[in-house]
Amino acid sequence: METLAFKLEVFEGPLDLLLHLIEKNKVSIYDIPIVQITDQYIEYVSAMPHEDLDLVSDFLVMAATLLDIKARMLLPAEEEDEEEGDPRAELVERLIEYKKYRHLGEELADYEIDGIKVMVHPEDLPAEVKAYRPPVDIDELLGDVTLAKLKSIFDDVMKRREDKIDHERSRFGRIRRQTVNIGDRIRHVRGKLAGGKKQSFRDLLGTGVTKLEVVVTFLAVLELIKTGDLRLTEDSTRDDFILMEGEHHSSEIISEYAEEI
Amino acid sequence: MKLDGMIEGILFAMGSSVSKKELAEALDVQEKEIEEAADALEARLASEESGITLLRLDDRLQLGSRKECYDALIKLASHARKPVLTNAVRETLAIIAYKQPVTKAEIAKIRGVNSDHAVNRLVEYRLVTEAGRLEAPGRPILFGTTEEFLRHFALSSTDDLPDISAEKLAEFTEEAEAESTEVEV
Amino acid sequence: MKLDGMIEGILFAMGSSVSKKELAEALDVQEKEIEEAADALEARLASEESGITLLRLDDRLQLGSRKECYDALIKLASHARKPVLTNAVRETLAIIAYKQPVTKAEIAKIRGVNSDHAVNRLVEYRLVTEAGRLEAPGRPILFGTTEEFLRHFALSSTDDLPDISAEKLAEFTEEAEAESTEVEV
Repeated sequence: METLAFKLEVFEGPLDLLLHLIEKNKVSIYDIPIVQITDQYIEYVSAMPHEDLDLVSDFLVMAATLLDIKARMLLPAEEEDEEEGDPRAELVERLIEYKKYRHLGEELADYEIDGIKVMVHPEDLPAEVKAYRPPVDIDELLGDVTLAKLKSIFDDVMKRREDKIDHERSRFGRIRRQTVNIGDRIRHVRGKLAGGKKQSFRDLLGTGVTKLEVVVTFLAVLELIKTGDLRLTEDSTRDDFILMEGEHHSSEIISEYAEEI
Repeated sequence: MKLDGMIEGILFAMGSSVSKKELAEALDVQEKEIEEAADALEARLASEESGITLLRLDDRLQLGSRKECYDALIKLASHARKPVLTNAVRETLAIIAYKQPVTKAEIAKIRGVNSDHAVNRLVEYRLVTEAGRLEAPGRPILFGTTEEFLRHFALSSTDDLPDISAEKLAEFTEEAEAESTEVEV
Repeated sequence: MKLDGMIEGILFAMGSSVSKKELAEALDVQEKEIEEAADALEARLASEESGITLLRLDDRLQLGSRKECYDALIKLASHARKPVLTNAVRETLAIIAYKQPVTKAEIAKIRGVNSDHAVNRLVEYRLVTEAGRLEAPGRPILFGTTEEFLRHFALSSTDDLPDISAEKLAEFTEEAEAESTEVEV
């Protein structure tokens, strides 16, 4: 069928298709024969492969717009919304705006032909420049770090450490060697995420007091990812991961991990 | 060695672009002198048909090979060729270049289609980058072009982008009207 | 463009050395012509005081920057490598100042994270130095502050560091205990 011959062409979007139809029918962009163009547009869209739903929906939105314009144009002109003018006006404006950028994109293609042929040079610093380290000016480096500041930094670090110490246990005097149980850590991680809460991966590992605890917490996270209980996304701004409940989160602890390691 | 030679040697060793300000500090001269020496260097490279050319990227300078060397170069090197953009991506880039800073929503409105994919491609190619946030609900990201954009399209500044003159615009619409009168029904 | 310009552009973009044979093939000329063009290029670069020079390495050619540019390059490089005091480094310095002599392991225990990198930075900045070995398995290195550290803070001895009062420490402990009972599960 001749009218559908263009359906195999790839259009960048509904505006691109509309411009194509306007050019093909040799009609003015300012006086679009809306019935004719709408029919052709809808014919095209209905023949479109429907795999890419996002793309199809953008084409359907335009179809609705065209049908709306068509309906308004069929109404008697002397109705109360006369001051609105031509129902096609906004569409015409959009088409011209789009056509402008489509044209500029094509213009850029010519520049691109030259630009991509220019090659730059890899860094080639002489060895002595590469090996050079500027002498450190301690006064400049320390800048606003006064003695008082240094003290408050120390206080802060020690306070943070104090906060971590488990005073309940330390009352027993000698602290027994801790056994770390992956089941407990899984429960701990789950608790952190319960109810759709989000958790920073760094902060989570930071809750471990001993190295063993950190390692086992890490293993617990891996296990939960494997079972689909946990999902993680990257937080590139903070060089971190964000953990949250996965789709298959269950409240049961995997029994094989209930044993100690 | 004269200043233009020094600039040439420094740009060669650095490989990347260097700002005129940094060059002025490293060479202990005024930025105005760097500007003059850059002109001299550009003229010298052109006059003696050097295979190297001076690129100006806003207020930064960089050396590049001349495009005439390209064919011989790709025979020698399996150079990672710069990506050639598809129409959709280039169209999106044109909108960003001329309207920057601009949000994904504005781009989608002009193109009539969701353009997230095209914008993401451009960010990946480092032709486009985040340029702040719009002070509006949701604080959407604004996008603008990069130095790589200038290099990719052999431009010195976004001011050198091809004009959309009033005439050109009129041409568009006339074209459409002319077509319509021809086939008046 | 003449052959010497083509060679210049190719060597520039390649960065590495390229054999005359490869150049001859890429440019579709005889090796002898490459040889002559290389001579011409070398003479031209020398006569016009270019900051770039042609290096001959057996039968290979390469471009390099001239030695006269090194001082300016070092200025540029030292600007780029200006050290900054990160939080990790500050904290580590505070710990070493108050707890010296102290091992890397102890610092890591106090900060809760491996602090080797921060300690190494401080040694590099000469704010911290080795201060003997701990008489313990593995004889780990002890670190302490340097004379430069004292000089910067105008201290005659580390004994003059502002006191961490006993009250303050007790306060911390109470606070921490209160918090720990609150979060009892």
